[in-house]
Amino acid sequence: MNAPAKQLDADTREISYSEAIREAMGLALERDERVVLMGEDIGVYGGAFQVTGDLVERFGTDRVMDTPISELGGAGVAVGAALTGLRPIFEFQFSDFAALAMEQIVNQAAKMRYMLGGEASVPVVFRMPAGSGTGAAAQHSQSFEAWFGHVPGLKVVQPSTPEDAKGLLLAALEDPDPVVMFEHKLLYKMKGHVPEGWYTTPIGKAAIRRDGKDVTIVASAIMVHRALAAAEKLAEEGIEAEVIDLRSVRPIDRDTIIGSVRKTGKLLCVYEGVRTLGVGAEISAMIAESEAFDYLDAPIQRLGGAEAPIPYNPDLEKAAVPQTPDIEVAARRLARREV
Amino acid sequence: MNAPAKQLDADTREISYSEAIREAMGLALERDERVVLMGEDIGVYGGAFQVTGDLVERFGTDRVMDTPISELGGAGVAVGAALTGLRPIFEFQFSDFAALAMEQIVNQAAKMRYMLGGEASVPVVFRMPAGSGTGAAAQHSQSFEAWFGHVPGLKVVQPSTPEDAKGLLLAALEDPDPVVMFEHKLLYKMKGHVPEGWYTTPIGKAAIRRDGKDVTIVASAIMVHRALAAAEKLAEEGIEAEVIDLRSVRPIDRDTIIGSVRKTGKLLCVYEGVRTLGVGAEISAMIAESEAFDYLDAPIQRLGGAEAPIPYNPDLEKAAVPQTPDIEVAARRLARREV
Amino acid sequence: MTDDNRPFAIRNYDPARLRDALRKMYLIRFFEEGAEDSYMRGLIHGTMHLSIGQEASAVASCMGLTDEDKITSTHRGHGHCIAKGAEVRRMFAEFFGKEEGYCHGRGGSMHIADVTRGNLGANGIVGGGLPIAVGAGLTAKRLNTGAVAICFFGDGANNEGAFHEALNMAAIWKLPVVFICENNKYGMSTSTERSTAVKNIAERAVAYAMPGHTVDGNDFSAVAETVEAAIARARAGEGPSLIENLTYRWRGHSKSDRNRYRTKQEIDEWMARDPIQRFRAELIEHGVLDESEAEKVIAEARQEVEAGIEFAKSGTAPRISDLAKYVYAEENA
Amino acid sequence: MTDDNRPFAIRNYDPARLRDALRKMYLIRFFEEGAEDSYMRGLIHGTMHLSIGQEASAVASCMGLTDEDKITSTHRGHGHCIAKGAEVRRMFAEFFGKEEGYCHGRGGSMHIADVTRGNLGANGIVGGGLPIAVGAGLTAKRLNTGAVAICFFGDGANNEGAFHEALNMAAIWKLPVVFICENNKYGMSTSTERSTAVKNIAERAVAYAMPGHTVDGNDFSAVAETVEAAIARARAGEGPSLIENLTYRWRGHSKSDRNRYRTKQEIDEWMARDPIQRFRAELIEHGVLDESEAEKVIAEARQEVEAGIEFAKSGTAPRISDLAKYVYAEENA
Ligand SMILES: Cc1ncc(C[n+]2csc(CCOP(=O)(O)OP(=O)(O)O)c2C)c(N)n1
Ligand SMILES: Cc1ncc(C[n+]2csc(CCOP(=O)(O)OP(=O)(O)O)c2C)c(N)n1
Ligand SMILES: [Mg+2]
Ligand SMILES: [Mg+2]
Repeated sequence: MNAPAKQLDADTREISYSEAIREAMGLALERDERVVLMGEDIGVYGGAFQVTGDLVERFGTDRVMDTPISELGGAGVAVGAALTGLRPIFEFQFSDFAALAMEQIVNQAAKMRYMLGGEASVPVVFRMPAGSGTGAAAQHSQSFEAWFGHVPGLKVVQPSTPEDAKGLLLAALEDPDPVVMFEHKLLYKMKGHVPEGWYTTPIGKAAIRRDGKDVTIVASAIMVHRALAAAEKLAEEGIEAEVIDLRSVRPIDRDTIIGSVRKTGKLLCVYEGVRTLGVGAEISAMIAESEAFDYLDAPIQRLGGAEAPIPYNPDLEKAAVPQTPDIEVAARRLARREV
Repeated sequence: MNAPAKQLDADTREISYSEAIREAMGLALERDERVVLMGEDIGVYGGAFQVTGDLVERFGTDRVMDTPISELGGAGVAVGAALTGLRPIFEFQFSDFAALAMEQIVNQAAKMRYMLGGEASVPVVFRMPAGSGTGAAAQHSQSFEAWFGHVPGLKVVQPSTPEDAKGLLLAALEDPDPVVMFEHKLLYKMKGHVPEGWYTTPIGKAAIRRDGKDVTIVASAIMVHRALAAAEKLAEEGIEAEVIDLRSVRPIDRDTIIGSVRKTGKLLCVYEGVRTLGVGAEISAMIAESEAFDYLDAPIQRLGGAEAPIPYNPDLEKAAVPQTPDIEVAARRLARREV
Repeated sequence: MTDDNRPFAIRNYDPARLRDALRKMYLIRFFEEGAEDSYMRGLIHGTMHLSIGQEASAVASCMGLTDEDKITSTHRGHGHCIAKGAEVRRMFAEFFGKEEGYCHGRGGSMHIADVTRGNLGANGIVGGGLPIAVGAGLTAKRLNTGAVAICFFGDGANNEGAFHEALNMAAIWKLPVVFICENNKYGMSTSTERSTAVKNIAERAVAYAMPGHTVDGNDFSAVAETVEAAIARARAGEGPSLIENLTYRWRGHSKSDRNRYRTKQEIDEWMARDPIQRFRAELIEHGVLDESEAEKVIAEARQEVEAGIEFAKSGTAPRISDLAKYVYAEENA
Repeated sequence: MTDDNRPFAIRNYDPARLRDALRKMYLIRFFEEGAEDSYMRGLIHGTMHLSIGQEASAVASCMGLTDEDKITSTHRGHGHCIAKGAEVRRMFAEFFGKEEGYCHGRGGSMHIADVTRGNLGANGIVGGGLPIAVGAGLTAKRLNTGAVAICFFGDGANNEGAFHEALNMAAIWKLPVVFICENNKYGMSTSTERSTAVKNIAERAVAYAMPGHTVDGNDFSAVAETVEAAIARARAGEGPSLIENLTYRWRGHSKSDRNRYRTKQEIDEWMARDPIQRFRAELIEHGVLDESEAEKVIAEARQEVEAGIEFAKSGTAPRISDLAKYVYAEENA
């Protein structure tokens, strides 16, 4: 993967995940006239989650375009624009609505370079606010990253910190191929240190967020934070969990995960998407067929979303996806080989 | 799962996979006036793959309805009809075009019962001609079963024989919930013994197609036949492969697979969909976290589709999905613990 | 009756039905105010989309329907639900996430439904209900039930591909569907002038060779008359119609709206055209009821809403162990 | 020139261009006959959709385009590809699955493209090219390139939601796009009477407040005149148009068609309206060329097709180890 190295000398400040994304888009709009933002209510409304915010005031409605409520067509316009020279960033208001645009993302954007034998390039970025926890029920709370991770031709990233949100979005923009970025709605307000200026976070590299020797927890998006909280609890009992932030669903950073499992011998995958055929299935399978298999001294475990649509009732909603105590219990049992 | 038992006393004849599906639809149209078939060119044309054939002549255009080329709307009409009392069977001309209808299948049909707290039922069947091998290139050759397998509220079946094609379609029709049936295009002309009359094949049960003690091969759709051919070759060398026909992607028949792995200690998953996040990922993960883990004496192996769109060139196309020799090689290496 | 100059509703409905229509309009208003208030107090979570200001469109459109007829509704669907005969207490219970709710607490505002009364449900997907309504029309036609389906959708939804596909199919198959676009000028923040190539959504009926009508959606009689005619047409086997009710939502799009896309003046102008006041005045003018009877209707509606909130508060929380109940029929029990 | 009664093409294009247009029409015809023949001989696999009978629509529509202008094409896209300037030998090489093909053997008939000449590609998804063309129009407008995009699609595609969404967006943003519906009466087996609520697809232009024109798609001049005007309009910043070229495919839908939905009589009638013969006669009538010159054009075209097949036969098969090449830019090399 062709992502440039991260510049480490930049100044950092504390800003939120959504501000970090906005900052990345602002830098891109400033630097490259080919960059346009498209999406529903990203202009004067500032985006359903206020991610685009004031960008329309800074760059005008020609660069920050409110689309009609036409997800398939809108995504397709972005694909056609990318194919012919623009660098569109297309925001789905909720990732659930990408179900309307799978044809353009999967049948067109992902395959265009290949079908045309390398003669075309579709440098488009699709931004996907995803995940549950907002009380918005079954059609506004899904986590579809596994669908896109199954599609060759796409890259799929899932930042868990403001720094990565900015760095991965800029990497996505520099990438000549279509990139789908999953943003967790509950992370938008989370603050963190973010370097100033233009930098990129390489697509396809996981990050070790916490070192540990007893059990490896691979988590994505908001689950990284829940895993870290669980790890703190476990540390009190002397169990040291290594927490890996997946960051990229396609490609998956095999080496980092294998390296960790070699050390710990135990793997727990934590993800919000539906458990069956979710991201953890791939991680588990990847490790089970790798050289790390010999180092495993307990069955690989998965904690994923329930086999149910996301319910409206808040207690049910919480129960439908892994929470910190669930991770704690699962990691403890695994570390103690009670599985 | 609530599927009635199979009737074994029926007479059987040799008919093709597509004839078996047509027979099932004909029986359903005869027996239940609520059954309607919908799809593009399923009437006078007989369907792109001649599956509906002469049904329009027998049942008329009110029961066998040509839809406009409107996959999203067409699927949605089927959902609305199912919700209000019909029993529609909706044919996508190619499963690739279901990418246009994910919203109705996944956001509506799959979730309706749940979102409405059990007060609604959407007994619709979506038929999906899928798979590569016809020279139709990237947009007409995909295997999306993993996408649907990831969606609670759906059931997903994938018959590999004429008998199951008929039995699973009738089971799908009797099911009060939405069922997605993947039909492999290369199987349509395959002949096999098919019982007469109405019978159902239970949804959610795998079938052991060949007994063996050395290695378990779980395969789906056309891969079942390739796996059986590979197993014959291996038998010549004294390697006895057990071949399991997955049949149902959601739910997956955990018990049958675990039972076999306990016996053989080795598991190879063979599927046509893209390897990453394909059906084999789930099977592998399911076994790796199950009690069968302790019986594994080699890493679980997967053979899936290449990480590329399906190419047009026929030799590349063949290379893009597992073929009999690939299965043979992989199973042999696994049986000999060379992995 | 042809030279009777009184409004359509007065001419066509008996006083009891007119009174009930007024009651339903108040019920919608008070229900939504009650829901809003409960939300502010933290009793309801998530989000909701209020239809305050659009009550005539919902109630008048449903005047010609029986429980056998179906409607599909939208994210802004409380009004449709009440118009189609739902009990507000079970709606509140739903909003409070309780088992007594219409969806047993699994759906909330965006999926409120009452299938037994023919309301197939609100929908979180803009345009999601359009093909579903066509499917309901198909069932009616195939099984000869004589039912019609009314499909509510917003001006924003008219730019979804589903709109095009649904209207075309309803037209070619002559299905008994009435498409009702509640044009409140905005899809979220985006005005129809910015989103839609035509001025009036009803102009698009031409593309489906069906009748198209633009009506004052705050005029109960105008809506009832136009929709009743379309229903009659549908029941007679003559196919679908597209009706556009021009109306306005007084509140923001949802709970997160900072209202930066409309002027106070515009909002005030529309608030002055309150459809409930107007209908009430009409009823009084034509002697259907008097001030004190109107006050009684109001009091009844208020009381029903208050009782509904109490009912919801004391409802049963779903058991966590029932998380996967209702995913499949097997798990319904 | 206003009282010049000669057909538009004769008036507006010099003889060299007219001759080239005729050459391209023959080239399409012979290319497709050659491809069909190669398919029958087992040299080409998969399926293909022949546009024989529709050549005027492809060539006349592209008369006003430069290499900077874009087109999006369809599954029935060989004609568009040749009209936009592609070499038939590289097209054959593609159909034969060879590295010398436009897509290096990865795409085949359904993805034939020539991006350097502005052909963004055929498309296996009906309606798939519609929003993509709008995207090309957006690029032209944003980067002020002066280019236009022509979007070819079939009558069947007009019922896809993508049609609706694409035309609406092109209209509201006044993008330089010309939508050309090649109405050959059928989408596969389904006639427009059975699939489409309006008689002529161009009637749907009203729903997007854009001009709509239905023209005889087998009349080169009529098509060229209408499309040139739409292109001029688009270049002038006045926005998109919808043009419907009425035409007919002589062959079945694809290789699997048993032709049970059309009568022999209908096919014969349309074969009598051969657009190539008609254009050729027009050129001769107006003295642009004579019979022997026309025969020379034919001979040239035939020769090019034969040479193309030979070129394709001797092309290079892709290496199996290159299976994943071209999935990502990193693997392009
Ligand atoms: C497919 C889809 N796209 C976007 C949204 C987000 N969204 C919810 S309501 C809404 C505006 C809808 O406008 P309109 O149809 O006019 O209905 P109104 O809210 O005005 O009643 C939007 C964009 C959604 N729920 N579904
Ligand atoms: C989304 C989608 N649906 C269905 C098909 C199958 N299909 C290919 S061509 C075709 C008919 C298209 O008709 P039309 O647009 O009129 O083009 P024509 O073939 O007549 O040139 C169909 C149904 C497809 N390729 N894509
Ligand atoms: Mg609106
Ligand atoms: Mg056609």
